Amino acid sequence: MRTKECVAMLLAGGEGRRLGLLTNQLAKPAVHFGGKYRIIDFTLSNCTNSGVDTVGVLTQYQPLVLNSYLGIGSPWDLDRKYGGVAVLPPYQRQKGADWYRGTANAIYQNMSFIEQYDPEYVLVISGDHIYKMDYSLMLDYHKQKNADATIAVIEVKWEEASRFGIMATDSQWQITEFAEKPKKPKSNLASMGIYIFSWKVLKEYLIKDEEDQHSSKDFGKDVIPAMLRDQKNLVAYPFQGYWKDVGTIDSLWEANMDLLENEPSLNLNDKSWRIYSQNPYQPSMYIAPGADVKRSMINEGCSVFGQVDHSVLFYGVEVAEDARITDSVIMPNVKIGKGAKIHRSIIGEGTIIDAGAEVGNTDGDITLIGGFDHIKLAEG
Amino acid sequence: MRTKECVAMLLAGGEGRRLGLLTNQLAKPAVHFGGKYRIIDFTLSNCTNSGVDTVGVLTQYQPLVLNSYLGIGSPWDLDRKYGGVAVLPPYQRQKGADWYRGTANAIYQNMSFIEQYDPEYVLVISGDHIYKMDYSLMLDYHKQKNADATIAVIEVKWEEASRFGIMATDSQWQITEFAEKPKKPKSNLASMGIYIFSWKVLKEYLIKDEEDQHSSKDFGKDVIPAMLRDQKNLVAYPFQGYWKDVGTIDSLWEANMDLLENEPSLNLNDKSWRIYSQNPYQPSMYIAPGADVKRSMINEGCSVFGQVDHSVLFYGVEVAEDARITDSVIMPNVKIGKGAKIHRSIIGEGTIIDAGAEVGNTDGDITLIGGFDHIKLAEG
Amino acid sequence: MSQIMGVINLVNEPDQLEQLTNYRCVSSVPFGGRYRLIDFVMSNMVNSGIEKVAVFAHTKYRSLMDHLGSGKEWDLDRKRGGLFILPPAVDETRELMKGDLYNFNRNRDYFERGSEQYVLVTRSHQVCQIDFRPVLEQHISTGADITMIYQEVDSDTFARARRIDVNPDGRVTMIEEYNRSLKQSKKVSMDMFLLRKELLLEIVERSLAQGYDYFVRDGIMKNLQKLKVHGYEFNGHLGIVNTIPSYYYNTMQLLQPEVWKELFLSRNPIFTKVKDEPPAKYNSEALATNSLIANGCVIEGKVQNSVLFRGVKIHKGATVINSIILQGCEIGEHAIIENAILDKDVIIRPGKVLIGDQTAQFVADKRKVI
Amino acid sequence: MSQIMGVINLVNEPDQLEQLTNYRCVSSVPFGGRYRLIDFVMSNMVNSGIEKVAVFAHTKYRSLMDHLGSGKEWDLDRKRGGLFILPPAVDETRELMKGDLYNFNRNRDYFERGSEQYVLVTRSHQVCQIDFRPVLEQHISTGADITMIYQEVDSDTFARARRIDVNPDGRVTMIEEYNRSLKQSKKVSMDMFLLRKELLLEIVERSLAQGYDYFVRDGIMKNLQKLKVHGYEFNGHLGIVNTIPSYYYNTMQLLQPEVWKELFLSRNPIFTKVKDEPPAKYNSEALATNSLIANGCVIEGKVQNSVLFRGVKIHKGATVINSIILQGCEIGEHAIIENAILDKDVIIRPGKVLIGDQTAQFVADKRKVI
Repeated sequence: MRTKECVAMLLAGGEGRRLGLLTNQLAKPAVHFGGKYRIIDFTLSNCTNSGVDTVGVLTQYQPLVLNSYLGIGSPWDLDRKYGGVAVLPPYQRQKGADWYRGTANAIYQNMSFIEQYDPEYVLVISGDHIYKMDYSLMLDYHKQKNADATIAVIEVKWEEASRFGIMATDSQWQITEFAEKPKKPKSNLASMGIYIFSWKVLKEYLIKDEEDQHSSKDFGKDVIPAMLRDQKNLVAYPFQGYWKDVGTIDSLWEANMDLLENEPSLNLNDKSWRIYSQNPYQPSMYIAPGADVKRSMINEGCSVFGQVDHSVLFYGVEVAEDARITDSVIMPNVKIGKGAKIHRSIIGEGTIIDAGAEVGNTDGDITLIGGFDHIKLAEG
Repeated sequence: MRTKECVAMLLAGGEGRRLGLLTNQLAKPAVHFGGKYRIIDFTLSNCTNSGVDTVGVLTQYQPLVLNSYLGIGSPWDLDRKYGGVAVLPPYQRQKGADWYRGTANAIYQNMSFIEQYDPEYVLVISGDHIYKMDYSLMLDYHKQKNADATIAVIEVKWEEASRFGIMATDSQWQITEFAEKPKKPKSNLASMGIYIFSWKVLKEYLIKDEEDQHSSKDFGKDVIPAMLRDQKNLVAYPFQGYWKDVGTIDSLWEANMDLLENEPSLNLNDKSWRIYSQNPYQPSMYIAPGADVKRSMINEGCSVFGQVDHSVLFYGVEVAEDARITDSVIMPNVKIGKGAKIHRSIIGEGTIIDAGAEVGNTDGDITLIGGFDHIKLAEG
Repeated sequence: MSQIMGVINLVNEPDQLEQLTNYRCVSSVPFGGRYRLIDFVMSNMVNSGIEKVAVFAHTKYRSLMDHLGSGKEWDLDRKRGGLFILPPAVDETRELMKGDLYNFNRNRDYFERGSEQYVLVTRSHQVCQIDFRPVLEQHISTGADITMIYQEVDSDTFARARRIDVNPDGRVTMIEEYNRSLKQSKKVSMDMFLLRKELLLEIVERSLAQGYDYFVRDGIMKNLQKLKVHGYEFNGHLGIVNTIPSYYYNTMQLLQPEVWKELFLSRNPIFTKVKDEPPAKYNSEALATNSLIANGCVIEGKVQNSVLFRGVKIHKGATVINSIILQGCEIGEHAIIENAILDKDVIIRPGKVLIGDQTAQFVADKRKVI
Repeated sequence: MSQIMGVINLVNEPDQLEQLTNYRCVSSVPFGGRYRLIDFVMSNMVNSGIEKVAVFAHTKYRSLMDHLGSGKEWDLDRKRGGLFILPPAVDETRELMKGDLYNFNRNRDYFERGSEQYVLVTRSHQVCQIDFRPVLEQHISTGADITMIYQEVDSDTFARARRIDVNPDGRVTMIEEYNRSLKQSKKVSMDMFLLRKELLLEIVERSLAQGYDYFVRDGIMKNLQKLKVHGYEFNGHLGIVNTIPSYYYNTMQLLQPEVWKELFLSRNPIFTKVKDEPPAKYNSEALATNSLIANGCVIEGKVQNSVLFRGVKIHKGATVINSIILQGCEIGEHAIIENAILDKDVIIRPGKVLIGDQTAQFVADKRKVI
């Protein structure tokens, strides 16, 4: 059989506890984003646009929606005869059964999947960041630097640095230190959770790490530090551009609002780097006489009779007359009654907001309403 | 969304211990059969030929080969926009994670998969039998009998009856007794492991069974007996035709040999009931001058220079000059050297038999050689 | 399994769509913001459980082939059954001039191979949501030889369509040629015929043997005495689209929320080819009312009583009123477009003013730069 | 991403395949037990990393469309790139008579949209396993304007092919018309040309402007002085198949194990449309030697030096020698077939004897009952 130069392993097992109600029935990578997408669309589209056509998706938590969403990868042009998308849940072997016990263990358990393609490089990515990146350029860089591992990094604000894996590098971008969520960060170069490994080296470390009783089987906490200790050639790949971890309600809301700029820094209309997604059957959106829509993104299948300002509406949302929506994210098939008011909120899929009801405040914290809820008019 | 009248749940989790080396790396339903097929092809083809286009496949043991084999079901025309094949591995919920603890528990854990189609009936089948059956006729029968559950039955030899779930019925085929592997069978009507349930009734019993601490969560041992105790309307659906459980080496070998009759009772050339399968890229088979092939089935991609009698050859098998194969099943890509002799054997995928080597005996037990083995010429 | 096989007959489909069919056939004319005309009848067939559909293509069908592909979007990329695009045999060019029965005859194979008992023969230019299952039920219960679907209309359809007369027993007593005596009957044929396969093949054979080669004119109209032809009345929303006025009128009909809902939000979706466009984007100066807006649009100006297809860009200060703007058009800053139909990828330069009339729209050819 | 876009040019493809192309074009003639001729060049392109392939269809391409479908079997059902089947614009029937450059011109769109720098223009009737990547390497290193692939042959090819002369520097100095002076050169053009996209479009434009409309004859042969045309010598097994003798000769070549292995068992598979046939079945009286047998066959009689396509049934006592039996044929009991080519679904009644000559095979039309 033919080999693949580079195979991607996409970690999509995250429960995403900090997204609260949104991840009740859903793995985090399957959470809706940007009026049309799910978070994982961005990483998958990056793969296909970068020419990486073999992607193992490691699932564990609530995978039903994600599995059926991924299918064989047709929406991302990843339904390949050889390669393409493969969903990799934990499974039983003759020796027994194991759930994935950390990111490194998840890859370890699927070594036979990787080996069947006999790749030279393995790209490890996760399904919970919003960004556009050409992994083929990073691979070129990895080869040119003759690296054992390359980690994509981005400059973050100093005050936020302690939330990330932080790297210190020399002037050649060689990594000299790696600290997972340091209290006193030595730099503001944060790991984006995107790794390219030379497969031979990674395989060796995965096997070692698996044998280590004390390891938590995590890339950031165990595998990378071990490589650093052994003075492997680890280099940082500096990335400029939009990148956002949407792991909290606030950051999810913010990332949605970022799209509403007149010239957003994440351009979804770029035909040379399309973001692919499953397209449900929806007609064009209908804007009624008397409706007013500004600074917003609205998907097909919506009908708007009221006002929408600075908001993101997913497919099938109905906004009745005199309703007013500001600074909000409205997920698929939400019905908003006459005169209802919604401010600074994220409304989960399929929820019904009765006529006259009010949700959220014009300032302060973001209000989150879960999916398939029913918000009634407050009495009195 | 539209509903589906009948959803099929295909139990494909079996480890198949009695198939020994063949199921080392492979779930039993993925074992090769009939020169071209895997065992599960028969059940899946029955589904598509019966108009059942929604099939949940419950996997647990070594699912990698099976998952990638199933894909989205295109070979069986089960790649449907709505419905089609879905692979259902065990998964983690917010409450925790569970492996499947029996056939009934496997269905229980996937109730939400079934409910999304709002079906009236659920067809429960397993992926380890070889037969052709029109489930739509069984469904008609189920409706006509106004049954809560219908179990397909077949007459087996009396001496074998104690290996099966045995039913006693009245003259109207109403089931009066069900005994799992009885020592003294009261009838020779064996359950084929094919059930149609009215979903409402099954759901109720699955929930009850799940709560029962003493249940082994098995259809034959727990759910059916419980229904019988409650005097639910259970009927037997008598089936005539070829049906074989290929759970042992002997029965797997026998079922392969059954295909070699001049007029086999399982006709694979029937255009109105095709058995679908993934088709690897292989050229037509080549028969050399001097070769002799009789009473055999040979797949594409084979080249035969020697003698083949009463045997089944999968794709890519090479038989060198003067080699002689009798009464054997040769799985994909086996290479058989000059003058080698193979009798009454099953040779696993990719194995190499050196020139002059001998495998198996002309009578007695079936010899099993596992996959990717190398049989050398015995010394002296 | 369905007992019906579908035939979408594009041979000599009535076409007065002028520039819109310069480079495409009627069936592939874009309609309703993101569809092509054929999507409606294709989806109606699939939603009625029909699993085998043949498209008898005739001329200018390259964009149609691209649109339909393998039939995947309609779930018709099947091993058994599914979609069959049957082009004419172009090596015999004289045959292109012949009537549709000639094509039916060349495709006897398609009919003979299927196990379905009935054939539904339709055109591609009827915009509606129709379930063909009750039509079959009526067909069986009346014992008709042929059941044809019609609608009683109140006003002018603006389209080319045949009027018919139906007697109180439901039997069709007259079918007229296109628009010959427009006001005689309010009943308009929807050009959809259900009949047994054997009867269809018999009609094909008998008509051709006599030198006649048009299905409706020769096969049915001439045999109204001999054949029991029944009418099936369809009461839902109907748009017959084969002239520029009917194209404009029926597009504007979609701006009525009840029409939009009936056509698009029923439990039966209208399927079409997928495009990967982001949601429509409205900036701070957007002013859009009473319009249909598809994904990929960027609205920085004013849009009123209009239908915008995918990927249309309305620049700042531009105004679009009472217009249909097809995929990929760009309206420059401060341009004014009124009562217009712009075909795909038209570019309007900043400041241009194009104003048509309500009864005679301004039509711009594909890829024109104005 | 590949730098090459492929064009399989079926316009006026040389065709002397007689009955075999009565109902199909050269590219869709069945070959080698389970393939169609076009499978070879399609697979070669895909195996060389080419991700965008256009088929310029011309006439009788219905079975070709059915065979290629969405391109899925060649992994060419892609969102970006993939397979494009481009039929001629049949509404202008005079255009069918024109040369291929005219078609190239009508499809400028296809060329212009791609980001690929190079175009590989081929025919569909060359049976071989060729990697086009080294061709591109040589093309770049020699700085040629056009690189054409050829083979030096020892014997007669039995096919229509152009002979060429190549000077010691690798430059092509002469290209002759088909078979005009057969023995002058042993170098045979494989009708595969690699060139920059811009140059191709320039050739198209310039030639058409001068009233010339054949790519090889007018665009290349007439410009051998002006353009730097280099030859790329291909050394693998080659079968040029466009006459009945070449069809028979090249099919029989497949019975040499080394040819069969080179074509079919290399790491690069020849892809084709999938059929769900069971493995071939040999009963107790089967006697088969030196033959290629496809799945779905049932052998109860004698088969020798022959190629059987899918689903062929050889009944008891029947004998098939030195013959090519296409898909679905049935040879009745005790019939004798020798030196014959039977097209698809031919039925030979029991006891019939059909014997052709080694140099003039008996050819039976599709679906004939003898």
